[in-house]
Order: sequence, then C-alpha cells, then structure tokens
Amino acid sequence: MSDKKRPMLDELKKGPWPSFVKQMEKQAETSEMAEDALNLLEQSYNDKVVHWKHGGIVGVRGYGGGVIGRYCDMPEEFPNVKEFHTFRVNQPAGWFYTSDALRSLADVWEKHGSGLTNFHGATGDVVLLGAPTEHLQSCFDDLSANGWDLGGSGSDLRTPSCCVGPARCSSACFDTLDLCHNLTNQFQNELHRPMWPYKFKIKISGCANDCVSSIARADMSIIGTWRDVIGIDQDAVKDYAANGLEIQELVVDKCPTDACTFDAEQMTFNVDDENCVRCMHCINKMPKALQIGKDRGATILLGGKATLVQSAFLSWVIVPFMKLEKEDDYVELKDLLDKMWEWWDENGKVRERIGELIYRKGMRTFLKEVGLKPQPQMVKHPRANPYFFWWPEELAKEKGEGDALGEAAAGKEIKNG
Amino acid sequence: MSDKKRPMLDELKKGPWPSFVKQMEKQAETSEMAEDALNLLEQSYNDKVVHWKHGGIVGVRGYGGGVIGRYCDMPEEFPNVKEFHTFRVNQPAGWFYTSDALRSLADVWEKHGSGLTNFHGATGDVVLLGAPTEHLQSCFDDLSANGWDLGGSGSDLRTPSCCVGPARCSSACFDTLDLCHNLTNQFQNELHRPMWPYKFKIKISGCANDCVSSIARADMSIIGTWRDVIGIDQDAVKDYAANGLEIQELVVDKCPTDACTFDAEQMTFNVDDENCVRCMHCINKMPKALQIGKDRGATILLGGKATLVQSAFLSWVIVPFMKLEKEDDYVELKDLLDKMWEWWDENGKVRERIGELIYRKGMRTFLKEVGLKPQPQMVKHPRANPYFFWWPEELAKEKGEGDALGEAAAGKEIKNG
Amino acid sequence: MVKTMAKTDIGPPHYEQMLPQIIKDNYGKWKYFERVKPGVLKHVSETGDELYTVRVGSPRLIGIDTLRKMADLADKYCNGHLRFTSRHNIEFLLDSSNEMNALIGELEARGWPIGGTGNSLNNIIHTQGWVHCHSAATDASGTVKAVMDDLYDYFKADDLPAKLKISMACCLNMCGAVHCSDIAFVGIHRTVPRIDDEGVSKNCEIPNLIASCPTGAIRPNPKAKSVIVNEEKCMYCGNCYTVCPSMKIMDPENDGLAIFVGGKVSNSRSGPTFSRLAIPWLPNNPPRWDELVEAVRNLVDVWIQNAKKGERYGEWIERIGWEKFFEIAGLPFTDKHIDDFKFSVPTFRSTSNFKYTK
Amino acid sequence: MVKTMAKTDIGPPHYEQMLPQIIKDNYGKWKYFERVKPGVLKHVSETGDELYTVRVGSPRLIGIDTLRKMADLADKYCNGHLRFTSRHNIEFLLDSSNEMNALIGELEARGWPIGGTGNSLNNIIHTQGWVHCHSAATDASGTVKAVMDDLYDYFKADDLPAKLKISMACCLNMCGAVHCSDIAFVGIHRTVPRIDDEGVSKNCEIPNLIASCPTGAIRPNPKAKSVIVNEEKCMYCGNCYTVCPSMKIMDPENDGLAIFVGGKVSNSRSGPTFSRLAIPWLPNNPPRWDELVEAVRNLVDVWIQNAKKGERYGEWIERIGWEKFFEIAGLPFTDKHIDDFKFSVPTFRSTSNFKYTK
Ligand code: SRM
Ligand code: SRM
Ligand code: SRM
Ligand code: SRM
Ligand code: SF4
Ligand code: SF4
Ligand code: SF4
Ligand code: SF4
Ligand code: SF4
Ligand code: SF4
Ligand code: SF4
Ligand code: SF4
Repeated sequence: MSDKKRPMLDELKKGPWPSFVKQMEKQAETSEMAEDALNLLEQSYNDKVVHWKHGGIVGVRGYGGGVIGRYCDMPEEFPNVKEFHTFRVNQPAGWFYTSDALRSLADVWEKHGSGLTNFHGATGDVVLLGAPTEHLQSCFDDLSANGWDLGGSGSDLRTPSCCVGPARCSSACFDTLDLCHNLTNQFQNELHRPMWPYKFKIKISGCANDCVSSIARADMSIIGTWRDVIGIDQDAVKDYAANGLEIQELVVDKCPTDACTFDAEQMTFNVDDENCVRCMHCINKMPKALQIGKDRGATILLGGKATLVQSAFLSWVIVPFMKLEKEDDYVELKDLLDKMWEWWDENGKVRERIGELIYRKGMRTFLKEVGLKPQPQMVKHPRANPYFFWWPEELAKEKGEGDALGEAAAGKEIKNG
Repeated sequence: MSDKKRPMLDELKKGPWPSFVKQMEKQAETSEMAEDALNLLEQSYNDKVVHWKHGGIVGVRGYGGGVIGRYCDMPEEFPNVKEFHTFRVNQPAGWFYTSDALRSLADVWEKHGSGLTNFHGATGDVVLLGAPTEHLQSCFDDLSANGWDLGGSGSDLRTPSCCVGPARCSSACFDTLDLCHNLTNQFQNELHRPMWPYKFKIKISGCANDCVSSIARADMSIIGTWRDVIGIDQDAVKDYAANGLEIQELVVDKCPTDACTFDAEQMTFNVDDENCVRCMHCINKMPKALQIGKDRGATILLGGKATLVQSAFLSWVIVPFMKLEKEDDYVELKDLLDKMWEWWDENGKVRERIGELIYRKGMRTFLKEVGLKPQPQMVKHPRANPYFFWWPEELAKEKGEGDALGEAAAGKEIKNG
Repeated sequence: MVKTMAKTDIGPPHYEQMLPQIIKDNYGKWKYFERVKPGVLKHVSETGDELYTVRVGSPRLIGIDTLRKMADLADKYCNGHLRFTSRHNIEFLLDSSNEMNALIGELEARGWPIGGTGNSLNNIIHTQGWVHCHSAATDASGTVKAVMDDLYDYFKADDLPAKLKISMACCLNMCGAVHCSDIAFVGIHRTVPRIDDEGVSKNCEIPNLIASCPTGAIRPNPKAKSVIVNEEKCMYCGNCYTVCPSMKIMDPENDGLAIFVGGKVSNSRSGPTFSRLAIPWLPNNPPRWDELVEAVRNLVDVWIQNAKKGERYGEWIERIGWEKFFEIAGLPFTDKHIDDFKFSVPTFRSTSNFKYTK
Repeated sequence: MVKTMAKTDIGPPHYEQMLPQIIKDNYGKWKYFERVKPGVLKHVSETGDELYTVRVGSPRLIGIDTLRKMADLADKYCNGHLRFTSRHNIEFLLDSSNEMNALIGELEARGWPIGGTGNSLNNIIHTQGWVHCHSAATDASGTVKAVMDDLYDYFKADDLPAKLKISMACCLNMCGAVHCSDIAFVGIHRTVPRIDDEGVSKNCEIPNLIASCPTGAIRPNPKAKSVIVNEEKCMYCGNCYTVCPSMKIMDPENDGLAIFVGGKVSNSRSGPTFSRLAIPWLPNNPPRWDELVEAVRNLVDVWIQNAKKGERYGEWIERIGWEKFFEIAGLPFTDKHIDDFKFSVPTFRSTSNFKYTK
C-alpha cells in the first residue's frame, strides 16, 4: 500500500454519516486498486475535475452489455486504476439477500476487483466498482458459477426493478417480485445484447405510492391499482380518530377528488369509489382502517426518462387497467412490450428513447401500431390546438380525386393534384 | 333588385334570434351589392365552399392598412360583389357613440358601400363590409371629413381596444378609455403604416375580470390591479349574507389562495391582502361590500395570440405592477412599447408574433434587450430542465483561454479552442 | 380630378364626445352594481346617481337601416347615446328606470332580445365566414344564428350555473377568442392543400410559404419552382393558403366544424385557460347545421345538469376530470383528442390517478 | 487456455431463495403497518405474525468488508436475511421485537444510523461522481456525505412536515431520480465544449454528435471533418461529450452545482411533479462543499418553518406560490429561472393572479 497523503478526503471521514472514504480505506488495506482509486479521487478533489476517460468497449463473452469500461486519464501516476471497469450484476427482485448470497458476491469481488461496490446502482443492479480488463471474463465466470448474472447497459433492456411489494407491504396490488423476476428472465436476450435505438427501463411498483419511482425513472412504469372499492374497517377508523389523527384535515381535505368524507359525529369514514382515483393517500394515513380493493391489477405508463435530450418526461398512461396474474404468465403485458419494441426499433433514431419517438411521431401513430385504443385516461386533458390528423378511411372521397386524396392521407408525398 | 330565390338563406330568417339574413335583405332593398352578397352567400350554402378570393392589395392614399381587399371568384354571376372590400374604422374607446355619430357612419356607408356593417369586428373596429375599389378613396375622404379614421390591418399595430372601465364600472383600476385613446393617437403611424414582422395587438382591461379578453387576444394585455388592500364594508357583507348569499361556499371556498375568510357567527368577511392575488372573485360576488384597493395601476402581460403557427399563447406577465396615471402621459408604458417593438422589428421573422420571437430567442434575451428585471411573478414556476445559459460576465475566466471563453459566451461561433 | 387630400392620422373620435351626461358626471365614481333582471344592469355611483343599462342581443352583421333605428331609440330614450359591448351586444344607457320598460317593449316588439347579463348565455362571438372572408371553412353568421335560435332561452334568463361564453371562428386563424371559450366551434379542413404549381411559382414567396407551415410539411420543389407537401405531416391548418392562394385547401365534403370546450379568459378564481377538443368533426350542413346545433345543445345541457353553482364549464370539467366529462357527455374519445403538436407532452396523464369510465 | 464457457442468461437468483421464512409465510398477507419509532417499522399479517424492520442508513459505496459484516449481523439476528431499499438503505428483518434493540445497539456502536422512515429525511439517492464516472461535473459521494452530515438529525427523527427526499446527480444525465425530488443538487457545466478536431474526425460519428445536441448548437465543419458549436445556443449540457470524448466540457472554475426543489414521485394526493430550479449555481468546493451544505440546510429549514403538517416540499410551494417561495427562502430570482427550452411557454405566468414580493 502506498503512503500517499489525502488531506482532502480525510475531511470526509469526519461527521456522523457513514463515510464512503472509510469504506474505501478499509478496502485499500487489502486492494491496491482501492488505494489508487482513493488517490485518484484526492487528485480530482484538488483539480476539481474528473480523471476518468470515456470507457472503450469492454465486455465478456456472449454479452453486449453489463460491464462499463472505465480508464484513468493519468495511468502513469495511478497505475492500479488504469483500467477500472464496473460490473452490473442483476439483483434478486425486491433486493432481498441471504447472508450467503452476499458473501458469495464479496468473495468473487475480492478475487477479481477492487472490493468496492454499490448496493445498489440507481437502476437497481449490484454495482461492482473497478476491475482490470484481464479479470473481466474470469470474474464473470465466477459470478455465473455462483448463480449470478449480469444486468443491462448500452442500448438494451435495462435491469427491471420492483418495490418490496407483497413481500412486506399491505398495499401491493399484484406480485411485484414475481413479475419483475418473470420479465427479467423472459427478456434475457433483450437485456444482454444491445440492439435497440437506446436503453429501455422497466420499473414496477405495487401501488400508486410508487416506491421505485417508476413514473420518473422508467420507460415503462407498472403501477398497481384496483377497480372496485376501498375496504373500510370503521372500528379502526374510530381508533385513529381517538388516537388524535386529524382525519378531516390530514386525510379528507387532501383527497385530490373530494372522494372521501369523514363524519365527525359518527366517526365514520366513507369513500365515493367511483370518484376515487386510488391515489393511496387515505390508505397511507390509516393503513389499519383502509384496504386496497380486491379486483386488482395495474396501470401501465410509458415514456419516462431523465432530462436529455428533449426534457425529462414522466411516463404517461397507456393502459388504464391490466390484470397481472401469475397464472397467465403476464402474456398481455409481454405482447404489448414486444409490439412496442418492434415499433420503436423500426422507427427510433439512434439514442432516441421510446417516449421521444412517440413525441416525434405522435401518440396516434403509436397507438395504432401497437393496437391500443385511445382512452381519455391517457391524457390530463385533450389537445387545445386544432392540429389533428385524419386517417384516409375517415374521409369522404371527392369525386375524381378520391384516390389521390386517399393516398395522400395515407402518408405519401404528392406534388400538385 | 334581382328576384333570385334563396331557399337556403330563407331558413335562417326563422327562429327567435335576430336574423343577419333579414339585415342583409333590408339593405338589399336599396343596394345591389347587398343583394349580390346574399346571392353569393346562397351559392356558398349550396356549394359548401367559400366564394371569395384572396384580396389583392387595395387601399387609400397615405395608408398601408385599414382596408381589406376582397374579390369574388364568380364575378360574372355576381357582378355587384366582384369587388367587395371592407373598411376597418377605428371605434371610439369603450365603444360609446352618439346617435349622430352612428348616423354619420351610416350616411357615408350608404353612399359608398353595401350598407352592411359589423358592430364591431373582433379586434374592435367598426367594420364596413363591402365597397368597390373605385369608392375606396372617396369613402375614406368622407369618413375623414366626418371625423373618422381607419383602424389597423396588415403587419402593423392593430386598433387598441378597452373595456367600459371607469365609464360604468366600479372595478376599473385605471382609466382604460383614456389610455386606449392616448395610445391610439400616439401610435397613429404604427397603426396605419405596416412595417413590422407581423401584427401587434393591445387590449386594455380595467381589472382581472378582463372583459376584453386581453390575455387571450392581444400581444400586449394591460390589466388593472392594485398594490394595497381590498376595501370592506362589513354592513354590506351582512346584507349579502342576510339576503341568502352563501358566502362560505360561493365566495370563500373559491378563493384561489385561501386569502379570504368569513366568520359565520360575526358575519364578517376578512381578506389576508398579502396573500390575495387580486383575482376579483370575492369583489365580483359582493360588489356592494368589497372594493378594489386604492393604490392602483396595472399588470402588463405580453405574447398573447391565436393558434397559428406555434400554438395559441396566453400573454404572460412582464411587468407585475405599473402605475398608469393620465398625468404622466403613460411614458413608462410607451417607452416599453418602443423598446419592445424595436427589438422585435430587428429580430422577428416575417409573420412572427412577438410572443413567438420570445419563445424562439428565450425570455432572458428579451428581458435584457428591453431592460426589464427578471421577477418571479413572470413565471408560474421556474424551469424544470437544467438548460440555462450564462452571460460572459458571470463566468470565471480560465487561465489563458479566458478571452476565448468570454467571446464564446458572448455569442460568437468558435471552432476548436 | 384630384380632390384635396383628406386628413390622415386624425385618430378615432374622442370618447368623451360620445359619453352621455350621467357617465361624464360619474366617470370613475361608480360604487357598485346590481343585476335588476336578465339584460338589465343598475350601476350606482358615489354621487347617488343610478344608471340603467339595457343589453340587447345583436347578430353583429347589421345594416345601416338598423343602425339608424337604434340611433332613433337612443335619441328617444337615452339622450342620444348608446354603446356596444366587447361581445357585440348593444347597450342602451338610461339615467333612470322610468322609461326602461317602454324601451324594452319597443325593442322586443321589433324582435330584439334583451338578456346576456349575469349567469346567462352571452352573445356568441364570431367572425366573417362565407359572408366575407376568403379563408372560411364554414359560415359564421349562419352557424351562430342556428345555435342562438336553439339556445335562445339561455340568453334571456340568467340562472345558468355560471356565465356561458360561446365563440365561433370560421378557420384556424381563429379571429374570435375561440381558443379560450366555454364552448367554441371552429371551421376546419381535413384534407391537404392542392398545389397549383404555376400559381405558386408566379404569385407566392416560397420561403414565407415554407415557414408558414406549423409542422414543417412544406418543402421546395425546385423543378417546378413550387413546393411539395408531405402529406404525413400536414394537418390541414390552411396557413399556407393564407400566405399563398395557390394552395387551395377547401374541400366541401370534408370541411366541417370542430368543437372545443372548457376555456375561459377572466382571472377570476383561476387564470385564463384554453378550450380543449371535445368533438373533432361535424359536417358542414347548411342552412341550419343540425348536427352542430344538437351537439352544442347537448354540451350545454350536460353542464347545466351536472355543474355546481358558480362553476364555469371548464371548472366543472376540472372537478370531475376530463375522462368523466367524455363519459357524461356521451362523446367518443379518439386519437384526435390526444395532442401531438409542440407542447403535447405536458398534456399526457403522467400519474396513475384517474377515474374509470365505461 | 480456454476455460469452458460460463453459463449465460441464467438471470438473477430467484427472489424466493432470498426471503426469510416469516416473509414466505406471510407473502401477500400483510394487513397493515405501524411506525414503531424512527427507523423501525412493524408489519402485521393476517396470520397474526409480526415483522420488524430496522432501516440502516448507508453511503451506498460500501466495501465487501462491510458487506460481510452486515451478513454476519443478518445471521446473528435475522436468520441470515436482509434487504436493501430502493433508496439504498439496508433493512434488517426480524420476526420478533425481542432482539431488535440489541441489533440496533450493535449497529449504532459501529456508526450505522437507524432512521429514514416516515416523515424523515430519507437517504440521499446519488450517483458515481468522481469515484467512477467520466462525465461527472462534481463528486457525488463527497457532496452527499457533507450534506448528510449536516442534516443527520433529520434522518434520525421523523417529525418533519412530510417525507423529505433529496437526490444528487453528478451531471445532466441525471442518473438519480433527481428531476422529481423534494430537493435535488446536480453537477453542471457553464462553458461550452472545447472541440478537438482531430479527435472528432477520428473517433466520433458526426451525425450522432450533431443529433445529440438538445438545442441544435452543433453543425458540421466539413473542412476539419469536425464540428462547430454555436456558442449562443449551447447551454453546456455535455450530451455531446457523452457521445464524443473529443468535446471536452470540464471546466474546474466554472463547473459547479445547481439546486432544484419541489418535485415528487408518488401519486399520493397529486401526481408526480418535476423539481424546479431554485439556485442556478454554487461552486465546486471540495472537500466539504460549504456553500452547497449551507444552501441545502437553508432550503430544508424554510420548509420546516413554513410548511403545514403533511405538506411535501412542492405542495408547500404550490400553496404559497413560487414568488413567495423565493422571497421566504431569500433566493435571488434570475433570468436563469425562466425556462427557455422546448416546453417553456406553459411555464410562463399567463394570469394577473400573483403575489407581490419585496
Ligand atoms: C451506475 C449508474 C449511476 C449510479 O451510480 O447508480 C449510472 C451510471 C451511468 N449512466 Fe446512467 N446510471 C445509472 C442509472 C441511471 C438512471 C436512473 C435509473 O435507471 O433509475 C437514469 C435516469 C433515468 C433514465 O434512464 O432516463 C440514468 C440516465 C442516464 C443517461 C441519460 C439518459 C436519457 O435518456 O436522458 C445517460 C446518458 C447515456 O445513456 O448516454 C446515462 C449514462 C450513464 C453512464 C453510462 C455514463 C455515460 O455517459 O456513458 C454512467 C456510467 C457511470 C460509471 O462509470 O459507472 N445515464 N442513469 C446507474 C446504473 C446502475 C445500475 O445499473 O443499477
Ligand atoms: C374581421 C375580423 C373578424 C371579424 O369578423 O371580426 C378578422 C378577419 C380576418 N382576419 Fe383575423 N380578424 C379579426 C380579428 C382577429 C382576432 C381577434 C382579435 O383581434 O381580438 C384574431 C385572434 C387574435 C390574434 O391576433 O392572434 C385574429 C387572428 C387572425 C390570424 C391569425 C394570427 C396569428 O398570429 O395566429 C390571421 C392570419 C393572418 O394574419 O394572416 C387573421 C387574418 C384575417 C383575415 C385578414 C384573413 C386573411 O387570412 O388574410 C380576415 C379578413 C376577413 C375579411 O375578409 O373581412 N386573423 N383576427 C377581425 C378584425 C376586425 C376588426 O378589426 O375589428
Ligand atoms: C359590458 C362588458 C364590458 C365591455 O366593455 O363591453 C362587461 C361588463 C361587465 N362585466 Fe364582464 N363584461 C364584458 C365582457 C366580459 C368578458 C369578455 C368576453 O365575454 O368575451 C369576460 C371574460 C370572459 C371569460 O372569462 O371567458 C368577462 C368577465 C367578467 C367576469 C368574470 C366571470 C367569471 O369567470 O367569473 C365578471 C364578474 C362576474 O360577472 O361576476 C364580469 C363582470 C362584469 C360587470 C358586472 C362589471 C361591472 O361591475 O359593471 C359588467 C356587467 C356584467 C354582466 O354582463 O352581467 N365580467 N366579461 C362586456 C359584455 C359582453 C357581453 O355583451 O356579453
Ligand atoms: C422500503 C421502500 C420500498 C422498497 O422496495 O425499497 C418503501 C417502503 C414503504 N413506503 Fe415508500 N418506500 C420506499 C421508497 C419510496 C419512494 C421512492 C423514493 O423515495 O425514491 C417513494 C416516492 C417518492 C416521492 O414521492 O418522491 C415512496 C413513497 C411512499 C409514500 C407516498 C409519500 C407521499 O408523497 O405522501 C408512502 C405513503 C406514506 O408514507 O404515507 C409510502 C409508504 C411506504 C410504506 C409505509 C409501505 C408499507 O406499507 O410498508 C413503507 C415504509 C415507509 C417508510 O419508510 O416509512 N412510500 N416510497 C422504499 C424505502 C426507501 C428508503 O430507503 O427511504
Ligand atoms: S409501491 Fe405500494 S406496494 Fe410497493 S412498497 Fe410502496 S406502498 Fe408498498
Ligand atoms: S385513495 Fe386517494 S382519491 Fe381515493 S378516497 Fe383515498 S385520498 Fe381520495
Ligand atoms: S375588466 Fe374590470 S374594470 Fe373593465 S368592465 Fe370588466 S369588470 Fe369592469
Ligand atoms: S380577490 Fe380573489 S384572491 Fe383576493 S381575496 Fe378575493 S377571491 Fe381571494
Ligand atoms: S376565422 Fe378565418 S375565415 Fe374567419 S374571418 Fe378569421 S381569417 Fe377569415
Ligand atoms: S395546410 Fe397547414 S399543415 Fe398543411 S401544408 Fe399547409 S401550412 Fe402545412
Ligand atoms: S449523473 Fe452523469 S456523471 Fe453521474 S453517474 Fe450518471 S452519467 Fe455519470
Ligand atoms: S454541451 Fe450540450 S448544448 Fe452545448 S454543444 Fe454540447 S450537446 Fe449542444
């Protein structure tokens, strides 16, 4: 181990919050990579600039993604992080682990990498931070031998993730873990071999609380909901009231559609289910008294992504309600995914997310291509401008020029006619 | 008079609402132009298509606008409306008339035109519908001799208009009629000689009720408001309550910022003026009890326009509060108009409204050019994207390349550097 | 023979010359107003003066004969003064209520309706249509007359949930404040312009023509010194036709009307909002446009039946949600309703909060 | 020597293997939960079983040594199971409360904070920063550590007005859910990329490079087989650098951090909303980013002092209005705050309804 001084990083060992510097130093006791990672970071702290270069293409046999290449721009000074690639290891659905599973990862990573990790990456993977090129294949081999596989990177399906759902939550409207696992396995090829215009993310939340931020962070957001009524245990309501919960102020007054009421005299709570939008708020506030409905499924939303290029998009509703039963193997959802991907793959430009493609091409084109019916739930409100299109079959043909008009509306370019 | 049958239009003589067909027929008794206008309209009703052509450039000496050229596409069949141009005559502010003023217009129009009019056009002018080319100059001469002048058309300032304001309304926060008249006279040249990229409209409302739809229909919307407090006559409040006005439900609950309260016991009404946004709602509902503040002026908004091309825009706040006193001759406002027009004139493309130019160039550029300070009142909320620009003087210069960077930020194109 | 040059730039007559004495006396001194009955307002001044306004519905397209008759009535009842409103109604201004009913009697006898104040149907703002504009996809005066005949009673009474502002425009230039109305009907095209190459090359400025297209559907056709329209991108706005007459867009069978709802202009309570597409197309069916009349009537009725007191059209819809509006109004929701222009994305529903509909 | 090919596409381990027995027994049967104290949740099943969760704050960047220690604790207290949350905390799952305090004691003794549940400051979501990403305009772990040290008490208590979700991203790619957080800080550039023509011509696909620019600032420079940047249009997003390493955008003196506020993700009450610009720039000031820490602290404090119970950051601002927020938070409002990108127009205030500020 080198004895370089790191006065900057030393400052970050202070303070009550667990220190990543201490984590790195601990690994640096046994790993020269970790040591140089620290030294390089100190260099960045001094220079106020990053010292990593664009990663070249690195990887393991049979995979187009799952490893992020990373090279240091001062390889002479920091030879042990000259190559410092990361693995994205597909987490188990819901981020549950046995202690042995964790140890198996630790052992592989001790052998091949820096010993540094992220539990987890923002997409959901286990991120193993920093291995040299020559270790990539052997590291993967050991991971695989221990039952681990890689997650996504590049222009592919990214590792799906899901909330804790039925494993620990009374609000789960379907089995988020099972769906996540099922989709991940169904689409191994899409996950491992980049071939699309850009990345595609799926995130799965069991209810409208959206504990995996799917609407903001996934191209497809799957959000649990129900079609019938909220269950009410009036005795439990009374308990909440008796225990001082301000039901009128903190629950009823905050209902987005004035769909619930509290009778302060009778101490009863009621929901006008037809006007309830299942936002979860009242249930959140009185989990003992209120239960999600029994006719359960999910709302499917599409198009979410971060800022670049067109602006951040929040996924929008494309299927208001879909049943998601384990027994059906989620065929309806998978069919939809296949159709969407096909359309996007054919029409998308390089680095164009599916939401951006829909923005460019128009929702009507998308809906038609994937066979979805337009529904008012898809919009906050209808268009304000009068710039809408007609399909050829919707128009009356003019005498004579009927066919030309038809062709025209079908999308051909005509000159004068 | 011809004896053409008009079975279609006859149908529109039926029914309780005053019939424009009857109006036209009345004029047709004495005007062949009106008669042919009817016949041509019947033709359109049969063909379901308009029979007017694009107007060529017609006009009167010394003016670039004010007359809209119009030619019929079936001149042989309808010779009397072969040429059917309209005059836009500048209305008196607030649309008040003496009976003699009306008669003078009627007389001129009897002499030179079809006898058909619109009181008024959507911009606010008196519209005199249909005169042949050879009458244009003489008609104008007679109008002028009677004290009338033309309104705007083409790429010029359009006829400003204003609400009835202090002439009949207790909500007027400044003298809308005086301002309208003053601006119209100040900018006669801008009104009559098109020379801008496109049209520019000014509409003036005495309060937030916006009875001339200025925010939707004018490039510059001037809306009266105040800076102090709403006046309250508690006795009158009690009267309203006693007369059955549901103050809590219909007034208080609809206040957009929860700024007013009603004490049902004491029957008193109170306003938290700091949080009142002067939306007028409570005053509208209880005009006898509530009065607009005393420190009055206007909010200036910019950019409103109809749908084409970029979408309809609603004017947005550019000056939260401006005093508008007759005594000052509105210099601040006029200065602002001059600066804006200059910037728009220099930078706007053909047929680009000022709002569209601001959209294209960015508000920051506009504000800087016209010397307005950015204020939070200008936005509903700040930007969500991180795509903001810096001015050269806001940046630290890098050693060595400082000047290049400075130049760069100043808007020059640099190649590699 | 050259006449002496008429004076230019004299500007409009000064409004003060036009004001009745009672208004001059009380200018800026009005204290409050009351709605006496539908069509009649009473304004009370600090001075104690009372002004009575009688509002008369007008088709806006009026002849000078009517103008003179109104002038006569103004002389008879109002010391020779009257005004027009921003929605093209006529207002008679009386300095006492004495002769008010006589005036109203004369007006009604001649078929002029009194109303349009308070929570009534206001006069329909509209445009030129086939009467005068070259650009019109439908007629303005005719459609408005047909609709006003049908909704006449709502102009005469003032017990609607709130004000009802209907507007009409005959093409996408939208010369009325159509884009922010409770209900708006608009003439639209549905087929692409037919290009007359010769006309384009002779009479039109091609760069302006290309720039006029909101969707970038027009590109040069250098061979023909004309342009080409990409049919897939054209949504028939007709702006190219405004710029260049050789881009004919009229199509009798396919032109028609679209209806938008839920906009407003005033800042009262909430700020101005756009009207939004309710019905993408109804046929042009002169002379009385039955489909249009029925559709508007239905839209008015569902609002009256469902809105709470004080709720403008759009406020009602915002409360119940657009999805419920489509259900209650019995309107099909189509791909046309989903925005696909410049600012589309923020109109999409980015939340799982919505109501189910049948 | 070629080893036998490792198995590919085996997918992740099945989650069922990872679940503790109590969760297997009660899977899908949870009835309700209670917040026992900050950092401790109790979930009760229909079967009567009770599950105790202890949530532990994590810096996310952890070494395998820590991983093994946590595994040991899981063995000792939780039958060999634990989980991580979507915000990168560690959760120990106990099937009774008996040994809960012992576990908590051990954790705290080793410096691991318990908290982050209910109305607390949740763990800060963050990204790689200078630790691993080539694109970072600032460090992630360091800035987060500095801020979390300062706000530590809010992680350990749960009496904030509502949940407080802070996120961090080190460049505009925004790999955290930064764009919808109560408070977000983001590494930004402020100067234009410096073009290495040779590198561009050798290593970059020029059409992709051009397409990468959100504002269309890049155009070809055919002579140099490279590109030119229109400085007036470039807003330093760095997307060109992502696509092409020869467009260096780093600038130590001018890079820094911007702060956005008021976003949320859940659909609870209202749907997800974007965070919006509060502070356009703070300097990169390692190692402890004092300006950033102070600014975040101030933003948190004004919310705590002014929000009503139950109001998320953005809900508070929506109630008082953004103009008041700037006043109360003492933040200057600049031209940077006014949107000028694609969807700008709908963010402008198109109403005269606003509050005055000093
Ligand atoms: C590791 C991770 C951040 C972390 O510290 O957790 C990450 C790291 C990178 N992201 Fe990311 N992204 C990570 C989650 C995200 C997320 C959040 C999410 O998935 O929930 C987003 C926002 C959501 C989204 O997808 O829009 C995200 C949006 C981006 C973008 C912008 C994409 C866009 O369309 O706007 C880029 C740029 C790109 O793809 O070229 C990007 C690119 C990158 C690259 C590959 C840098 C690049 O320019 O090539 C980073 C590699 C860093 C490194 O050296 O390790 N990363 N990236 C996350 C993946 C770990 C994992 O697999 O679990
Ligand atoms: C007469 C009038 C309609 C009416 O029946 O009242 C009218 C009639 C025409 N308007 Fe208009 N506009 C009239 C008020 C409006 C308004 C409303 C307003 O001013 O409050 C608007 C919407 C507000 C706005 O300006 O955005 C309006 C938006 C347009 C537009 C679209 C402009 C845009 O930027 O979107 C055009 C197209 C153009 O300018 O080429 C247009 C163009 C036209 C033309 C000149 C047709 C054309 O394409 O060249 C029409 C001439 C009709 C004729 O033959 O008489 N007219 N026009 C109104 C003027 C009368 C007056 O002076 O009082
Ligand atoms: C005469 C006129 C102004 C003028 O200069 O011509 C006028 C006059 C009055 N308006 Fe208005 N408004 C007039 C057009 C408008 C418009 C513009 C329009 O309709 O195109 C608006 C905005 C329309 C919109 O919001 O879509 C308008 C929004 C209001 C409002 C706010 C309504 C609301 O949304 O709550 C009020 C307040 C009220 O009525 O409570 C108001 C109130 C009034 C009062 C009560 C003001 C007063 O104290 O005198 C006047 C009598 C109202 C009535 O009809 O009962 N006036 N008013 C206009 C009559 C038009 C007509 O013939 O029907
Ligand atoms: C463990 C976790 C899910 C997981 O699979 O990992 C989770 C678990 C729970 N969430 Fe969550 N949420 C988790 C991330 C989220 C996220 C995503 C995020 O933070 O990035 C959100 C959306 C964030 C947002 O809105 O910006 C989220 C929004 C909610 C809400 C709605 C909050 C609101 O705006 O009103 C609730 C309801 C509540 O707390 O009343 C909720 C409620 C819950 C409950 C009470 C559900 C239950 O019945 O068990 C769980 C305990 C909450 C607590 O911490 O007090 N959970 N929850 C995540 C813990 C993250 C952490 O370590 O802090
Ligand atoms: S999203 Fe809903 S189901 Fe999933 S953990 Fe959160 S509250 Fe539970
Ligand atoms: S779930 Fe939401 S919308 Fe439904 S009643 Fe409860 S608070 Fe209201
Ligand atoms: S805008 Fe205000 S001041 Fe003008 S007429 Fe309407 S209510 Fe009166
Ligand atoms: S004017 Fe509007 S904002 Fe002000 S108190 Fe009255 S209702 Fe509220
Ligand atoms: S809306 Fe169109 S057709 Fe009607 S008057 Fe205006 S420009 Fe002419
Ligand atoms: S009608 Fe409109 S969309 Fe179609 S080509 Fe002409 S300008 Fe473009
Ligand atoms: S936010 Fe930017 S710098 Fe940070 S990890 Fe993501 S791509 Fe890299
Ligand atoms: S930094 Fe962003 S805005 Fe500037 S040239 Fe590169 S891609 Fe375009």
